[in-house]
Amino acid sequence: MNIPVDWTVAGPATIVLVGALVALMVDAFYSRRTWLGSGLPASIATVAATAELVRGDASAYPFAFSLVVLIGTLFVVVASNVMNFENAMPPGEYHFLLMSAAAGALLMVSARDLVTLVVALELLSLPSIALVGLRQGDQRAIRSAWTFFLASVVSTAVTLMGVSLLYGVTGTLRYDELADALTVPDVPRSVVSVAVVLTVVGLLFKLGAVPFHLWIPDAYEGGSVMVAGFLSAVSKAAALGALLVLLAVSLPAASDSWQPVVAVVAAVTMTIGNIGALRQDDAIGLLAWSSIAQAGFLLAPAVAVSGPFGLTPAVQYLAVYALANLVAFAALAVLLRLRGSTRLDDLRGLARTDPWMGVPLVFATLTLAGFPPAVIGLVTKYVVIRPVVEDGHVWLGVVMGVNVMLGLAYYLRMIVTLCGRQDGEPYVSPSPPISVRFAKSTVLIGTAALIAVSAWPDLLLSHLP
Amino acid sequence: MSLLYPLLLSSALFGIGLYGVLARRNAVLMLLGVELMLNAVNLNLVAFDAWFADALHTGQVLTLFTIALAASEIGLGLAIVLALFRAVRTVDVDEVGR
Amino acid sequence: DGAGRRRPGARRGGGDGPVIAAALVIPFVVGFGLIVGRRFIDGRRAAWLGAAAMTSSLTLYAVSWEGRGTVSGEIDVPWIESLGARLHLGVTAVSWPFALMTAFIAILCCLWLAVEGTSPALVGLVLVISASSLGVFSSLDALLLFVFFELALVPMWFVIAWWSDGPPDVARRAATRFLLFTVAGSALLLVGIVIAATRGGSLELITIRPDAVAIVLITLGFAVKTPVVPLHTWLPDAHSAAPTVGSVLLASVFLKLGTYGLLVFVGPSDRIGVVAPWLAVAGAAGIVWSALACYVQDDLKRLIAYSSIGHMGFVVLAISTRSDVGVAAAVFGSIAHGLVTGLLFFAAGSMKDRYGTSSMRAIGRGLYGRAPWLAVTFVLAAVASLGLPGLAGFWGEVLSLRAAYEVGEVLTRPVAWTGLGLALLGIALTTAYFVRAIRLVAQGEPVPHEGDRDLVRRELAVMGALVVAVVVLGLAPQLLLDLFEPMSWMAVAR
Amino acid sequence: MGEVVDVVLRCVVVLMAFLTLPLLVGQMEHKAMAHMQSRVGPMAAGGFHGWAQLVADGVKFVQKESITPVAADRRVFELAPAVALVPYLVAMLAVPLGPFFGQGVLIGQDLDVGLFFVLAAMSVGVLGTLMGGLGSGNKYSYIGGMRVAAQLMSYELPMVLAAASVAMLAGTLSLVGIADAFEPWWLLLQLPGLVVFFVAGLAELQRPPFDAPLADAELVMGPLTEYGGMRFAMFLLAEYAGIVVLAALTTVLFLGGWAGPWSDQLGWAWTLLKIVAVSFLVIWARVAYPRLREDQVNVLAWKVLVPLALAQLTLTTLVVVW
Amino acid sequence: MDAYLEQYAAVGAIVVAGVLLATAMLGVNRLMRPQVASRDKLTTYESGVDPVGQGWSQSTVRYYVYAFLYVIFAVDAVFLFPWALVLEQIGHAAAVEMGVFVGVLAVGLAYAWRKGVLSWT
Repeated sequence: MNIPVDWTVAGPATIVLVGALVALMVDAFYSRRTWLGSGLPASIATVAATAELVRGDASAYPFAFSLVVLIGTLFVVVASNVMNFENAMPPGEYHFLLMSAAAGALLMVSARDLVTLVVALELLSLPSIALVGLRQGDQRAIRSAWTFFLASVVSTAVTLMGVSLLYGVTGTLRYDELADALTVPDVPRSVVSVAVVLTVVGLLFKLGAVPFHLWIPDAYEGGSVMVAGFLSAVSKAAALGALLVLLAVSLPAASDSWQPVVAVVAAVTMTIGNIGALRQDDAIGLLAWSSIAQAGFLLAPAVAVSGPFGLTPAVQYLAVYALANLVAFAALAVLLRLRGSTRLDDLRGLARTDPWMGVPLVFATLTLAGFPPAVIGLVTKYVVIRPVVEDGHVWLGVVMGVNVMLGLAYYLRMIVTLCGRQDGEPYVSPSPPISVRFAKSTVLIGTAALIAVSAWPDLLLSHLP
Repeated sequence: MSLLYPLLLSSALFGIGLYGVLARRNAVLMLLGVELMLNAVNLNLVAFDAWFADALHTGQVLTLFTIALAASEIGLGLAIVLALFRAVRTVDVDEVGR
Repeated sequence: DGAGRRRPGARRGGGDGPVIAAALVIPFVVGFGLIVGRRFIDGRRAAWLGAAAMTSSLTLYAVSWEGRGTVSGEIDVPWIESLGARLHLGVTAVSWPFALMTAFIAILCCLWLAVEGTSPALVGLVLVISASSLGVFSSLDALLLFVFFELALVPMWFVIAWWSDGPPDVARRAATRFLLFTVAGSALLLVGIVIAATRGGSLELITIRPDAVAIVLITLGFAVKTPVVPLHTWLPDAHSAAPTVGSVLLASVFLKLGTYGLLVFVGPSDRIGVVAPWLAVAGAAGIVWSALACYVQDDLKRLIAYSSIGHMGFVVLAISTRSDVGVAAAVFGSIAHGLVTGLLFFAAGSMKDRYGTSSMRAIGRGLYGRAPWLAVTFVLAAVASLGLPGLAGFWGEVLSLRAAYEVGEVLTRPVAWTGLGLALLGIALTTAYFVRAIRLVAQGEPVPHEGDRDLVRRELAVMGALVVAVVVLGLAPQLLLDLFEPMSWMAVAR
Repeated sequence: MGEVVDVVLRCVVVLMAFLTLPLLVGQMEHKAMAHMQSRVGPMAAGGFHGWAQLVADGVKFVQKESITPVAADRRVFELAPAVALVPYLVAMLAVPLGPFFGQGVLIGQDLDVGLFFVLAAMSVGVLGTLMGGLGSGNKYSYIGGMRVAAQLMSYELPMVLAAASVAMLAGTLSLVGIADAFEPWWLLLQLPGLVVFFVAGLAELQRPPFDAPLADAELVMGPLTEYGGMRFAMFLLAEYAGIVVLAALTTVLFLGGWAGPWSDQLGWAWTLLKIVAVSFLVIWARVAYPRLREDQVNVLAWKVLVPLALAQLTLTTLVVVW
Repeated sequence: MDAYLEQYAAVGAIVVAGVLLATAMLGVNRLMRPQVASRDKLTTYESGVDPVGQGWSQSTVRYYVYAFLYVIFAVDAVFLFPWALVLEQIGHAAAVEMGVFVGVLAVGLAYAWRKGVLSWT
């Protein structure tokens, strides 16, 4: 008996996992506990995995999602150097968990059966939870981790219940066979509906969609900033990828049971996220709530996933969102390190006093808001509204429009604060360590990429599937 | 054997577990609730597997994975509870919260 | 589909190269340069530089004109191929006057700022705002238009919030309210454009086909900007809080973004019937309502702001008729309002510079005696605004009334004539409040004030240019109307 | 009807074995330990070398008063001895004795996952001690209970790993299948596994030198402190039954079960002989080694046995694949 | 399926037998034992002195660490058995895969060891 291994799919994830183990071992046996020691293998593994991914011939959508995951992970790994010399953060565990979660994310978007999906979901979730609570002796982090944990395991259990019911209805867990089995006329529709909705729940949770969103602000603010960045970009990318592939490949026959759910969840998610963000005074809290709202935008094109545009709009939106969010979080991580605060009031006038951090932050925020001159943000908003409208969900399109507006309200507030005149001299750490430069460089590279795709959107749009 | 009984039992277990997670305020009991939910899933899977007489035993395979997942979840959960307990000296979630 | 995108009968613009692109790029580059390099240049020089940039832009627009039946200075290159969006620039008979007026006003704003102590950044912002507005008027692609439309907003926030001559927190609140209202509108606009583009299969402005939902969204989006009553509440505060150039740009240019948008998106649409009655009634109601509001105003800048709402009411009423006359009326009304209100705000700004306030009571009576040229300019602007024949304001109003009288293609007679009646009532009320304003400020026994000082050369130049423009347009309306007579843009477009 | 009789008969046989073999081992412990310590051990009961000593003990236990302390968690406390005892009986069901005069394999019930079944049953048995420790409401018991738990958890893994190694070699989880597949050279190949399994089994049974949970010098009697009379007797019986099951399992897994001359006829005797030999080893270990400290107990598991078991697993894998 | 279940009929029977056995032992005890009530007998044994406080207390975290390791490792060992059965059929690929699996476990153990988790502190 010979069981083939699809290395196109498994290759990158394996490399990332090896990187995780090497990082752990380096940390254990290389006694000088520097952040770089375990970070280096992690970065190398990520780069190697990216190379492997590009070399291989993965199909278009998993490729795109994997690329977002890998680049996001690399970004986080490099920017995390800002936590160097922070005694409460053990570097070995940090990188190990980060890479494990990344491997989970990679597997999740390439999953072709529900077993892999569930395992990958957990491989992503559990290290993420640990990452949030990793900062030793930090009560808030631990509490956040607990909230996150509880929400996560419950949603996983619900998903598993859904999966088991799907199995019960169809007798298979493979996506393609599932799709065929669901087209058989005599499958019990009511059970299928319940099963599908339950299955989707776990992914919606990872995505941070309402009503599974409450862990997000907690986890983002409780954990360290780059962990929040990871959750907001990589974790979301994986969840979205998995969800869309699942809906598009295996559940189109059951679309009448998930489509209304997804549409309503998307609408409610963006609205609640935006309303929550309006009340935030801390930049991280603001981004946390805004990322809930963004999850709604990511989710919305899923209603038309069987349409002519397929997964493309979501992929494109995701890529831009992830990059912008990572830039923003990395910049905030640096600022938190240098100034000890990310409250909006404390960041006032940043674009003037420290343009190398302020301008990227402004540009990233503009991108998230979809506001020129960050044309790419606007264009991707257009890109996600289009399939929704074309598929006939005009009401959802209008809700999206209203939410673009709501989002602008607080994004612009942040921008205006950043560009404003600062009232006093901010506290700035007198001698920023060299490791901060890594994070700064990622911020600048990310911003350069954002500006490039803003100037020439086709650079991104025509290269993503 | 009828498929109905294991399914009923499984639903009941799942419901009890969910109730436990949502209604209990003791962290350890919440973890127990999660365990119940996962085992309800296992029961479901095994029942379906037997019912289909699935040659590949997909259901059993997933059950194995679920067991492992449950273990790692509980491991992580207990670790968090322990850290929580060290920090605030209680496992009552209400007291821990805010 | 390249064939469908081209307008039937349109001739490719003459090969004079990327004139319009240059006309946009120059002010953008200079503007951003001034903002970034604000430490390296003094304000007066910056203002002259800005004026030069805008003059070159105006010149380029002027020379790019190739006749009314075609798209002038057209550039059409792929931009975002996956969306079918193109960098499609060019001016038509409708947009060319708007562009010229914008560039003209921008030059005057720069000149106005050519004083000691001006912030180069303010000049830069003025340039960016103007260039963005020019971009809106020059875009033939809906998405490109939207990008320019949004681009102008944040700079305007800064102009109002930071360079206000009033209390900073009031200014900031007014600026924020302005921003929120407008982005709210533009968000709806975006969805409208998406729907329209999806249904029409193209983002080309000429072929875009909004359906009923889209037309409502798009109308709402532009109605906020125009503003149409009852979406106008951001306007008086923003105008009165803004510095003089800010008020001028807001009134002369920003409001035109709204009317222009209604003209090109809503006007030609065959679904205009969905919104036309509402627009007509709201426009007409705005005329009356703003006139009543003006009558109780003491603050000169607020008064001018409210009067703008009234003028925009005429324009909206004209657009809602969807007739050839209506289009001409709307364009003329917009241009005239830009010039006249610009003049009014410059005059009010002069007074505020002198007396530190725009309260009419505080300025005091008898300005004829204290600062005769200023008083004359103000009065001229006021009578132009109330629509005195022979000045620019007259033609826009009278054409609107005619359009409403002729009912047009989509309105019913009761609606159109209700609008007509309200507009006539509004004209009477407008006359009343402007007469009151003139009496309060210009006439009466002079009470000397330490700030009394007649117009300086700079003010004289700026206002003089506007006075000339107002008089010329008033005496020779065919300069503008010839663009539409006998062949209207409506006919061109379809 | 015949099936029912068959099942009942098997159960009766297993029950008989369960009630006699542990006594045998117990008696052997009394005597062997005594002689190793230069004593003679029980001599009076029953006459010949005190052969009826354990029967007499049983009779004594039956007549003793049963006391449940007020502080105890009553139900847990009273149920614990049964939980400790029954699983070993269940485990014995699946343990094969071997061919019985050419009549096929003598076994309670051949299960296709027999190995799994027995290991699982044994783990449940430890639970009884744990319940006793935690349910007594006694500080000594509690500490002992915690030690039981730690010990159970630490040694379960190497034990399972070592067993997995054998299962892999044999390609089956059926105990009969494993014993059938035995080849003599496995003795050498599986030697580390054998050691790991045996040591881990000792620890699971909390037999000396792994009796830190009971350590009478520090914890009185650990989890059993509060027990007396019949319930204490049940714990004792469970312990010796555990020795039997462990010895049987070691025999079947690692020592070839009934492998030996004339195994078709006398296989059962070979198995019994090996079981007795292994049981003797268990007793010998008690006499020969001092008690391990609690930290040593756990360190031994994680730092010696688990790596050893993993190495054994790797070795076996290589052998199986090549 | 029924043939499969039949195997376990004996298991069920033996469990019942076990329960009966335990009941019988305790029942005989109940019939034959004396009952002499005394308050002192019912107190907790604490080396002859009056018991202090409760029998429940917090135990050290040391135990927890082992519990933790156990849960992780032992449940993963579940996978070993199905794998062990089919190893010969599948051959090298299975060996490599399990090598990876056990390797990860070994790395985890090595890490825990190196970080001093396994030392009794």
